[in-house]
Amino acid sequence: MIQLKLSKNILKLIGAVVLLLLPLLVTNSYFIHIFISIGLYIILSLSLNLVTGFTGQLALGHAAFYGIGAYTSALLLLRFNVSYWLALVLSAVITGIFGFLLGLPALRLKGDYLGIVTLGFGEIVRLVFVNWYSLTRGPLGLPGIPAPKIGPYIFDSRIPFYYLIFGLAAFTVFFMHRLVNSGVGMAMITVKEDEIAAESIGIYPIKYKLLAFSLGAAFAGIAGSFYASYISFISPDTFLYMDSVTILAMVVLGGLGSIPGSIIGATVLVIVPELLRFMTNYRMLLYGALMVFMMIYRPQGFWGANKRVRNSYKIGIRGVSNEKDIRG
Amino acid sequence: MKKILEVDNVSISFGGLLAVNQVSLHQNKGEILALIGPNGAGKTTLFNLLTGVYQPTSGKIIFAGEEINHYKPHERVKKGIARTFQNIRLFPTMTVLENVLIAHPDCNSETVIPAVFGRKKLAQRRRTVVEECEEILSIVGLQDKLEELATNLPYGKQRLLEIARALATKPSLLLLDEPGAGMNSVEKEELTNLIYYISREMEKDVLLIEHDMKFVMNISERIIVLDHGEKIAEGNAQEIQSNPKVIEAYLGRGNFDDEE
Amino acid sequence: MKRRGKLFTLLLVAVVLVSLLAGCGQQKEQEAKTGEIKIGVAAPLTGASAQDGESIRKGVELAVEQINAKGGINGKLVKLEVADDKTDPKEAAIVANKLAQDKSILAIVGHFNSSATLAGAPIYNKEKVVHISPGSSSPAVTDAGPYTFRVITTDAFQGEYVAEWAVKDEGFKRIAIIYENTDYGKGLSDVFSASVKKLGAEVVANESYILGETKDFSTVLTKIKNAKPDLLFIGGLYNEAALIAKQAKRLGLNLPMMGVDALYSDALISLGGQDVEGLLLPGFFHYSSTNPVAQEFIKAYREKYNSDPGTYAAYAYDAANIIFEAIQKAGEDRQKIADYITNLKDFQGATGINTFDENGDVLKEPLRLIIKNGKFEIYSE
Amino acid sequence: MFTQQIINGLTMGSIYALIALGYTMVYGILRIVNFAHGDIFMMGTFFGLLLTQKFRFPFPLALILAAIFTALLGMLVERVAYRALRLSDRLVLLISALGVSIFLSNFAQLVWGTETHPFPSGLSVKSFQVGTVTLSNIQVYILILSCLLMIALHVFVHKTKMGVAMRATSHSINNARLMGINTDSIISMTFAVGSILAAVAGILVGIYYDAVYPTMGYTAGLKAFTAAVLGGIGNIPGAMLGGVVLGVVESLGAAYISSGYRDAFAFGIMIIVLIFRPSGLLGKKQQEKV
Repeated sequence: MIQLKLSKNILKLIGAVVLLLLPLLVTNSYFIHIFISIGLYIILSLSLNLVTGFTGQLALGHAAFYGIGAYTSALLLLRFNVSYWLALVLSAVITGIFGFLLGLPALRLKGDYLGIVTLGFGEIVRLVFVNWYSLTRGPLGLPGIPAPKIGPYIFDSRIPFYYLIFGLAAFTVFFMHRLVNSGVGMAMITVKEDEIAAESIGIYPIKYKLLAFSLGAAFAGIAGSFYASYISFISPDTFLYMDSVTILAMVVLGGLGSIPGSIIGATVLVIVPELLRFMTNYRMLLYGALMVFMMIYRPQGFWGANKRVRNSYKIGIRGVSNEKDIRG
Repeated sequence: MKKILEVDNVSISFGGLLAVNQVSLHQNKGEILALIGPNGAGKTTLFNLLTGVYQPTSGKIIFAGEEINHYKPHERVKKGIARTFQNIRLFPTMTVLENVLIAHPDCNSETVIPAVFGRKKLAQRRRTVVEECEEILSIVGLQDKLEELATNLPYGKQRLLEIARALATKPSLLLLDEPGAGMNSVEKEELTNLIYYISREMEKDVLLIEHDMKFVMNISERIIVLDHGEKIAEGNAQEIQSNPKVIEAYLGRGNFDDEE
Repeated sequence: MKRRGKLFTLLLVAVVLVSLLAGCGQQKEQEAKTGEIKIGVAAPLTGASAQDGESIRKGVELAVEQINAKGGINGKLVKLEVADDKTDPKEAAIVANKLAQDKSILAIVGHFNSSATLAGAPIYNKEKVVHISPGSSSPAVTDAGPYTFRVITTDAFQGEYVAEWAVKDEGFKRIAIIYENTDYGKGLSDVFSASVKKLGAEVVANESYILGETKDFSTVLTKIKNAKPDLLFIGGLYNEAALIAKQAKRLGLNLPMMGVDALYSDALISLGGQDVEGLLLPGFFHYSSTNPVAQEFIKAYREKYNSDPGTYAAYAYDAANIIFEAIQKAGEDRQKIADYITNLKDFQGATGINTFDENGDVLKEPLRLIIKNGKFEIYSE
Repeated sequence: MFTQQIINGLTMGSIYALIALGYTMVYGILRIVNFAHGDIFMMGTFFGLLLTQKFRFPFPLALILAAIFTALLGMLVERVAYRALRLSDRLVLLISALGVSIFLSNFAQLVWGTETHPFPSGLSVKSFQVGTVTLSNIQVYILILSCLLMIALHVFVHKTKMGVAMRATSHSINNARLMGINTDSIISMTFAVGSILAAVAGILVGIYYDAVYPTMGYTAGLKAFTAAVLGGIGNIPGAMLGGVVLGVVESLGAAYISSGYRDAFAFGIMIIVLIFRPSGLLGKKQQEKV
């Protein structure tokens, strides 16, 4: 058992080293861009997974938070000249507040009704981006968003952005992993599974729904902030309903309520369309068919929640009850 | 004797139908109290009123000397009322241990920042929680099934797990909704011992709903009978068994120990 | 069962990674291949602007066919790498990276939507590769970078031009504007409305619609009808313009209409029919013009595709030919191509004479057109 | 102008209502949102176009044939993408439905191209003035035909054997099965009926705007779905009411407040209604059993 664990850790270590050295191994910036996109979507799918996969609230407007984060960050950088790092934090906070606000109707609604309300919210947010001309420049978008700086060093190529997204994604994975395996995360799962039973043991479902929406939104905001500075141009058509759907598809294809699932889902759904690129016209056709196929033959996703490491509370306690730990 | 729980003239109606009508009752400290009555008598509705799932149309519910009508369900748990459900409501994708852990106040009161970034102190606290929960599970006899998924347990064991989960919230009053339903006689025997243990050794007050008259008569110190939402009788086992109103209420609908 | 699931997942991930690495390898192979010249086309082949993307592809493919029929450039055949940006700026960034990174691609025709061009431009400029947009008319593209060019005039230019025509030459006084709420429509209508006001006419209604979301203009047209204008200016594309014209007639709104060269398409007439008769617009190429390149282009296009070319096909055709000339004259080198195009003067294309200013914007003089008897005709007062 | 805007809204609203019926019927029976319904609507329109333009069928025949083809398509979609997933998590179904939606819209693009096609119906458009209001004959046809179809649907659901079986199935699939109803074929039938309505709505839209294009299902589907939820999803009169309310609110909002926010009014009214009436205008409140 110890051997198994050891080899697992070695694998993880090798993986981390490869990922860290990747920009040195792959010089083609198209591939670096793909890896950066994967990192971005890992953050987005994990943040949605917290809301939908763990807390059980169907949300079809996640791209709106992504957009709010991007616009907040871009406007702070362009209008107020704040440092990128401050903009990153502030956009997470502000997007989190919007998540809280959207969470409020969620308290009264369930399932598909909640889904359509979040979808409507997403559309309204986009229309505000389009129509609030004095703030967002409407459909013209915001060009020339400055790149991050560390002291005198300016992020002038994809490589520093790669390390930035690597750090952000790693932080998100760490955060989500610790959170969902903590008492907070388990409480969220109880809200998903049975609200009345959750109440009967002293859990206030409303609190956890709002928490999930706020945190989910805040992380989407981080992704948005990164995107704005990375591409240096944003416009309302970057944050569409279809993008919310793509993120949801990553979560479901990967496996609801599973962190490795979201990571795999994001990776696969970024890479597959690229692999299909040579088929120009048939690409999206095949993509749609694959989605149906996947759901029929593997509805639990690549890495379903049934693979969730049991007895998660003990993970927080290193070395305790190991003799009873049958995770192996 | 000190009254731990008082129900004062409580009524609730659903769409004009009185499900509970002007019911008053109380529970004494240290007592095992049973609530019986034919199907649709309003027993579970009364539980839902006590735990705050429903709000009474009129009347007061007083727990430990305080009116609790305005408290939400989760707040009443913090006050010390815990329950089980007639139709078992465990968290099916969680393990046995997790089901109990998450009911523990030190676990479900965690907040985000310490939960994510906490180190030694958090670990220490969690260790204590796990130990306590394992202890509770050994009281109900599930100490060997910690890693089993809740849904994979046999029916009787699921009922025991629900009791363990309720105990983990550290209640002073435990409401058990048909704890013996679906159990065989051996399991019921064990259940009786468990309830005695909870009452005597753990010093918790127990209020239970049960259909099995033998079981009820055996375990409870006092019995309250509901019919059509109204309280029709109250007393010890002998008093109840000889009460003509009770006999009529049951005979009106069939057998005395008709469980369905 | 569980094991199988894990295996499945691992297998899948492995396949994906291997194919990605295979992709890496393939890329290198392509770089090594010589004997052909590669240029990229980045256009929206799916999504809201798919129809224009298709036009662009056809325009470029025609140019390639023609040059290859003449033996290619310096004896090498031209090969196209077509990429779909899905009318999505995020996708545009991916496509831009892919094309810019493939060093065998010497220059790119693209993108169409200004938002896509603006998302792609930083990447092309970082990689120092020329891209010529056949359709991004937003003023913001002006500052996109030294490697960003376009063969379409800016919205600012056309907006002012049409405003002068409408107010000074035609004498319209009460003008209603309907525009699509995109970078293109918004930019255009802003310039147009400002110029109209400067020239002393009144803007009595200024309404927007969202591209791709509605084909029902009855609400805004009712509003416009209420404002009693004497001219309707359409700041949109041909599909919507045709529907606007139709629905306006249906609401009893009989007005002269004007638009910009983006409306120049067969589809406007086939969709709008009787209801677009009399519509005035500037255009940069026309079959009856004396421009021989335009004549030849229209003829060849009809032969190849059995339909009349639209504006964007023509722009794309010109963009491709400019790139071909640059390669021919300056050599197969990205930087040399950029230098050549920067200094390009008076390139005779299907859409007129192209000269780039210091920002890579094109300068050219439009024709005045009218729709008459189901055809675009040269307009004369 | 007010009356004119109401008429504009009603025309649009009745089309939303026709499409919304498809969402609501499927939801009523299977409790799933058929996200591909908007694309089925689009396919119906293309079938109509194909039959009138390519094969030169007379219009009424083309309408009926297109409705039949669309019904078959709807049944096929149910068979392939939903049947196996009936018991799965709803999100799994949702993704499958989205997959179908992506597939169909790209399929249409491949077959019929990306361009907007005119829809030559042979009907000549006539506008006439009633007081301050301008009405076109097509608007009148749309209003009349939608009303007729909704009445027909009502009669079908309440008066025919098949309709009664449908309602029984929507109450409880298991009970219906125990009563000897072939629920699989009832579900197929529900998809067929929903698709027929969508095809008719599509062809009406095609004629009204004289335009057909592959992405037309997306917005129409979204709005119709909103209408269904607004009215109380699963509730047939609710879908009709929702469609009409949505059309009118959208039209008035765009006219009197801002045309740029047109869709925001549609979604805004829906969010507000749902917050105060969580099961929609006509939906029944469901008490969770404890």
